Amino acid sequence: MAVDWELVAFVVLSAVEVIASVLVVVNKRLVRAAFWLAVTLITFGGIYLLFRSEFVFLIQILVYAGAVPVLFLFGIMLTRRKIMDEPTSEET
Amino acid sequence: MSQPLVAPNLFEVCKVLTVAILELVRIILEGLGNAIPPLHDPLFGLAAFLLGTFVVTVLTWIIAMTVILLWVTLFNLLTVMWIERKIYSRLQDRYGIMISIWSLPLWPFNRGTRPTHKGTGYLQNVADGVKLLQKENLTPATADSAMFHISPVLIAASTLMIFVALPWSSGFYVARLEFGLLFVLAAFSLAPFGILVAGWSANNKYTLVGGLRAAAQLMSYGIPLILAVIALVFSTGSLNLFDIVQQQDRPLVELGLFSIPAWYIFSPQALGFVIFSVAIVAEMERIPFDIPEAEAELVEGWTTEYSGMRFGIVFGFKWLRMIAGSALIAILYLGGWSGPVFAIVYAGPVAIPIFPEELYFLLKVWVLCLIFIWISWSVPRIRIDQILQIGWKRLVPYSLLAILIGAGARVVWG
Amino acid sequence: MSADTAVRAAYSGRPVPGVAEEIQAQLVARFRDRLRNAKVLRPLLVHAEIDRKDLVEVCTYLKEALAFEHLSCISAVDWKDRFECVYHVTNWHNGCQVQLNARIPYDEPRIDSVIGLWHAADYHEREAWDLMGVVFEGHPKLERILLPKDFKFHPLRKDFAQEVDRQYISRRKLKGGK
Amino acid sequence: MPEFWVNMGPQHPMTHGLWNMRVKVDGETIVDAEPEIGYLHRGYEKIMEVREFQKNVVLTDRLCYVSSITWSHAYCLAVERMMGLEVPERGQWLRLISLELQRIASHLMWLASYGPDLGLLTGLLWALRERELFLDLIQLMSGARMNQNYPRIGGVRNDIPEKFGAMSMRSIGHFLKKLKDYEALFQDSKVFHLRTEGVGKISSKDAIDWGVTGPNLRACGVDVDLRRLDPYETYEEVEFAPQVWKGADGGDSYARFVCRFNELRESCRILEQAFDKVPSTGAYRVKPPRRAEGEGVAHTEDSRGEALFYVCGDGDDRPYRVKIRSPVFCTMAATPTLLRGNKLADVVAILGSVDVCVGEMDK
Repeated sequence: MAVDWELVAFVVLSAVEVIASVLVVVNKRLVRAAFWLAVTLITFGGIYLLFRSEFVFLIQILVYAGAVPVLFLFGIMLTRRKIMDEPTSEET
Repeated sequence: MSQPLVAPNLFEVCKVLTVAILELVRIILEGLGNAIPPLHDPLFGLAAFLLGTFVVTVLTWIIAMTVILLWVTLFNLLTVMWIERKIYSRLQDRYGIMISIWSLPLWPFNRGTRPTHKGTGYLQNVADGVKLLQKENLTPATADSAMFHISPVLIAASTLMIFVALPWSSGFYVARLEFGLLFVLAAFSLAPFGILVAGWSANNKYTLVGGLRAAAQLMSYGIPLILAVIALVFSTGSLNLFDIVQQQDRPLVELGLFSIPAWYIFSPQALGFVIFSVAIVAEMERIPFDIPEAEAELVEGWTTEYSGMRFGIVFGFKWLRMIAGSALIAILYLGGWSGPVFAIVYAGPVAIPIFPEELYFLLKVWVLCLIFIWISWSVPRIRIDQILQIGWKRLVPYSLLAILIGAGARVVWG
Repeated sequence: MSADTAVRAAYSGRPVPGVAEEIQAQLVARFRDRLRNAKVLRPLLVHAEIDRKDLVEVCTYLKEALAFEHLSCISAVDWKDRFECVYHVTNWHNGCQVQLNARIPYDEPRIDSVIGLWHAADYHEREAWDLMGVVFEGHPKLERILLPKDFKFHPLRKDFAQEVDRQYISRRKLKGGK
Repeated sequence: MPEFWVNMGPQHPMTHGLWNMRVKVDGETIVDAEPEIGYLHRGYEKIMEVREFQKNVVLTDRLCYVSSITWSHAYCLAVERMMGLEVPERGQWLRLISLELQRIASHLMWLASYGPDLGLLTGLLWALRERELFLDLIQLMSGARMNQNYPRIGGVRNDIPEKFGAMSMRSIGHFLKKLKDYEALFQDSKVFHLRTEGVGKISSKDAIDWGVTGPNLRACGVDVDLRRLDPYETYEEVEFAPQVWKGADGGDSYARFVCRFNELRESCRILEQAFDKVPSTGAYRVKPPRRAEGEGVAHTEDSRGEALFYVCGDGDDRPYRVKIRSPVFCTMAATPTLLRGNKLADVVAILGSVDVCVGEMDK
């Protein structure tokens, strides 16, 4: 019984990527959505690796892993969180 | 020139080890099978399966991974931490850590007069690790629990990923990648991701500000880092770390007994070396650039809310990043593991070098670590806006200049 | 920055002999009988008692005309029948210090704030209110500063019971003497 | 990102004690600040009303536990002025010596804590190492390293030991050599200049208006040193120069650092003269009256600024009212002015340079 490991890897990676990319859209928290976006992009890089394109894989990691924190920054800076709010008079 | 101790490579050495172990198992199984006739066939079958390609390969990989993990964490991490704690203690006019094997209660030779205060201190970090393991892992009530738990894993994984492509000698490596340099840089640049997740998920103002600082700093220093590497690639023409070391393993100038080696630091890449070193210190978050966890204003920055071994992981892996950064500088600019061969001992057919490549490489890495430690304990830390100014207004233009120099040198000397 | 350099040059850092008598004379000439008991206690220290409604006027004169720029301290004292707010104001040019005792009736502990003259009065007045219960009218934020915000008493008043440990009572007092 | 408040305290590495600096930041820039103090309020002014005059020295020692003698001395001076006592000359010289030793020890403690504020832990251990020298001298003189209970109303508690001058001069000579190391560590470091220059600026006018005193005021270029402006003890007889920032700007953290740092040298100079001039024999204490009436006020140059004691007596053997004016308490009112517009990381660089001592701030 010859298992085509590349096929298995491809299926797993694609499944993860599809689920993660759905989560990017569905998730209500912006920062979590950015996290899932990072997962999507990294699994995408994994699929490049399956196509024997190591260089594209590495560039994918290098560029997108650098780009996603920027998205994080915006996600944090543009959303209001509870700890940021002005303390009410009872809290102080 | 010099020979590696692990020859021809780690995988082959581990394979010899694996096969030896499995041969032992086979002898035992076959002996059992001969002794107990009903079990003869299944045991012989099992022995044949164990010595098949599949088991041998898998086991070899497991042993190789264990060896490299132990080498990186148990030996290098502990040693560098020990060097740091001893060195900065001496800088500050005190003895520093003391717990060593002499302090252990089970050490048989000095019972009754056990001098716990006279050791070298090598085991202090082990003791600290054991202490951290015993501590409770607290999760803040308002934290984003899943992200909070996943970020030490992300940090640890991305740091260990660096060592996949990072060779310790021409034989002691995990994988010989064609784009090894790019892989190392990609693994390096994954860290801000985990740090931001950690800072954001703890739901604490200190961690949040620390995470934002870390992201801003690591991103802006990643650019001069990569630009300096681009300048270097003009000279090397290759992204393979082995090729880069190979190119430096020749004399530049012969001076009788001695010779100046053709390291890239003695080439037009010297400017790139300075930029790369400064940027890599920022990537390691060491003291002139340690604002993400500036303990004076942000308590512990993005690691504030971690406790127990989770703190141990995010804290200890900073040293691993320092080792990785020093190793990268050593490979790219300081000739990697190349060095003069002085003597070789022959144990039968096996040649054992007295000064193997691993020793040269370790010495270079540790000396670089020492320099970083020295710097970080003798200067104050810089402010965030000044760090970004240095990064964007100084390092980026200079690294563009380094690219120009690299390209010019390529054109002139070919 | 040149203006600041000129400001700095005015400070010699050395005391001017006889300046206290001069300032006392100026104060007496300006305020006459509104200033009671004006005297020079020791070199460089002028003492005077005023009424609480004259406080801001005297202080303005001290600051504007006599260059008393530094408010050292505001101390509130509970004399059981009255309160007294003691203002120590210092002139950094010649080292002279003026001590103004402003009397306040016990049943109406109110006095005008001098925060308009010296910002330094901010914390001093908050502290005096916190510990002694003297209300400074015109202070923008008269809140508790040293004690918790929900504290109900003003502990430095003499009627705030202080448990006296036996060890701190003199032997003569235990026997019934003064 | 919206503006939000960050608590720097009460349990925070920056605070060197128990107080809370609340800063409102816009990203990293401070838009507002609000000190929150009183965590260490021990009600000293109330407790002192039930203890006899001399017994209060034990309390004033603990007002600032790194600068005990200067505080006890200010209290004793105020009480002496109320009683009309004159301290014998030898007692005055001994007081001066103890004050300057304490000032050096206190400034070294400040230097030690300013190092780690800026991420320079080495500075902490170096400064503490030299502080030991002066703590040893103080111990020789008074018998204790901390909370010495050394000044008495009417003099000092005990005489200095034999050869104390020679021993002190040896320590001071060693210390003056070590000061060069500190200069190399702090002032010669480019990063230190980056962190402190132009940070936490306050103009001389504002500083006087807010009641900032001591080295912090002298860093603004204002020549105010109460040791010379309102001389007490024998400060008139020694030559010394108050450390005033001479440059064009000033009033920033760097100027405060330099002024305080140079005061170490100046105190050594005062001590050298004091050991020459101290009379070898004579009384060092007079017996104070048991009861006193009236009011006494003394303001002295504490290591952090102007320390003022206002003591009232009603004819009893205890003070009727003691008012303590702490320089740090007054400087704290000016911290919002100092902090506004700076970066979050500058909070430590600024508050470290003004030298906060919570014990005397909260009383």
